[in-house]
Amino acid sequence: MMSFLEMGGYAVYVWSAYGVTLLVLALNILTVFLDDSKTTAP
Amino acid sequence: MIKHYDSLKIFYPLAGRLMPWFGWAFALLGIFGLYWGLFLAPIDAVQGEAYRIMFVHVPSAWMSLMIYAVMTICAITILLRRSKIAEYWLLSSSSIGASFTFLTLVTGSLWGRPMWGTWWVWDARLTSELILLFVYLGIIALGNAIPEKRKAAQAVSMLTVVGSINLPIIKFSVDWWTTLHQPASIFRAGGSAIHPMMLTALLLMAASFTCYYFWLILWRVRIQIRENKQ
Amino acid sequence: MTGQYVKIEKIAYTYGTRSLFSDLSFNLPHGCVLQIMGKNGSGKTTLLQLISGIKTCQEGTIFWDKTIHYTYIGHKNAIKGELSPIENLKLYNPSDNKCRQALEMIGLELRHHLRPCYMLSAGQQRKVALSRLFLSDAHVWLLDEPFTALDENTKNRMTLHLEKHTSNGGSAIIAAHEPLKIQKSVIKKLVIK
Amino acid sequence: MTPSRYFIFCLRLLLRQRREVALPLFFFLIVLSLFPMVFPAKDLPSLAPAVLWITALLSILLSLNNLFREDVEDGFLTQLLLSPAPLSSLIAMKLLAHWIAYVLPLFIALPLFGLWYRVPTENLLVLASSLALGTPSLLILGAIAAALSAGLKQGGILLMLITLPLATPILLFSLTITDMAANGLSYTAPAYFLLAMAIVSASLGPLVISASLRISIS
Repeated sequence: MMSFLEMGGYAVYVWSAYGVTLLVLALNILTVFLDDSKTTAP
Repeated sequence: MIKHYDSLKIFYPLAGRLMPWFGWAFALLGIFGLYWGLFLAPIDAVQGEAYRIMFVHVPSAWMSLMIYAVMTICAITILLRRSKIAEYWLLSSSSIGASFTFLTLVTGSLWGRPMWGTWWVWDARLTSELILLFVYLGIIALGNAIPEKRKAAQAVSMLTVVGSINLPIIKFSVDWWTTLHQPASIFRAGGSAIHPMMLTALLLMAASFTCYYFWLILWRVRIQIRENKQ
Repeated sequence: MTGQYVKIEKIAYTYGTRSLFSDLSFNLPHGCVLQIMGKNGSGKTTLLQLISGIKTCQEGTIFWDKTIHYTYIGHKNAIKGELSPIENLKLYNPSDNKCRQALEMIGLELRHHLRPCYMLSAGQQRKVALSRLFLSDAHVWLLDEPFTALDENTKNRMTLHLEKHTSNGGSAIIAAHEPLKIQKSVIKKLVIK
Repeated sequence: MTPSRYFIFCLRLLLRQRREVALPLFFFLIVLSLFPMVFPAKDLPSLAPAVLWITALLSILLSLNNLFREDVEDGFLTQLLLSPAPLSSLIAMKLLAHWIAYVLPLFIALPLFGLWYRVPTENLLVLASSLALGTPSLLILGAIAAALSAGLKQGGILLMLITLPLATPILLFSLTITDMAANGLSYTAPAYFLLAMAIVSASLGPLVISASLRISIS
């Protein structure tokens, strides 16, 4: 498991790349969700 | 020809039913894609594990162009025949497209750092992607600058169509310019004979991102329809 | 379409979420002045812009008699401050004396004819804009509150010219509050709520 | 209102506004003068083409800022839209007058630029020809953005933001010309590209601009 996490020494780059991707996708979902609740709230 | 209002009445529930399908498809395909890419795909001879960034970098690059293509289709329909759905679709797509372009640039530089030793190289692909990001920002800026929704959609459609004519020319001129000044880029991971495992991982991730886009865009368009009905 | 310059059928226009008018129909026969009345913001200017084609309405259709041409004069004068009245008018009619005649008929003193328009007062600039009506042979005039900022003398000149225009078959659509001082038979009124 | 009369009208107007018309030229000269101050003399000839083109790009886009803004504010654009003459030919005339008033002076400033940057005359001629080939499509591209951002607040910056990414090919093709010329290669290929772009934008540009004006006016 440990060797998987290390990613052959490139862990920082690989995991930050996947991390940023997840973050940006999640942010988009969040903004849409906020807009959605704003319109149905009143 | 369906009257404007009816097309909205049909679209709204249809989009509602399709949304969960796209949402789940995004999640499942994503999980499979990650599993394939991170576990099953073999280590690359040249780059070791670092090449696995490709499984988010390349699909994001495809998405940044695919979304622009979809926006161009919406833009043409808006200019030829005013359709409310296309207007909402176009205005809502630009931010998702910009996000994927931004992702391509960030993952590209994260991949470039171990390979080239620097975070950024004016390589043909990255440069064209950067220009595409600025085109997206221009589209978002124009859309926000016009208060009235319908007029904003028409102005953005015109800019999108003009942009779509220019994008191939931009790609060509950047490629020509960089070959004059830069060494060939290393993005041809594993050359043309890409390992089948890698290819399936790539396709799974691309399909997952596409479903993500359609899930989000249908959701956004429904919100716009509801907002304008009040 | 015989005898009609413009036919408007069931047009509707909403600005944002506010519907200005809907299901509005009327037509403009030859030799008639249609006065559009209504309080500020009721959509008089928008209606004029729809008829002239600057704006397109969401519903309904506007039929123009293709063989004629029309002149639109809006709130803004559409004249260039750096150029003189003559130079502004020469765009619409190349002959100098025709332009000079038009400026005289609207009552602009000779000394103003060659000086840049930014030196003129608002009323004088309005005269330069309206003098185009003495220059063009347009069948239909579309005028947006032409009489505000005009002195009595100029109003009379305009009314006289309007009467001459309608007597030989021309028409006009005028958005204006105050009653027009021409024979009642020619006028048709349209009030927008 | 016929295109030829409108062309004379625009030229006369630009002549009367010569103080404003000269501003982009001053901007062009000032920015050009900054680089020789800060760079060592030996680097200037190699920097010259890129600096010239980027500065010309910015001054032209600056000049386009009020291309339609003034006509929107004084109601003149409505008259253009409603005139019997085809709007695209009127727009073409206006762009031609704009090119003469704003872009031609940049060519007149070229000898001074050659002096500052120690550019030999034959390179200067190549630079001038790349400017002549590239500026029409740049002007038309910028005019499309000017039409779309005519009535808007922050229109000037918006115009820059929209046009610059789309103008990169013009910049790169022109600099390829000067690059190849400097290395003694034949630069016909990029020149043909610029020419093709100029022809396409000259024919399609006015149509797109008139459609954009109708959108921003409606």
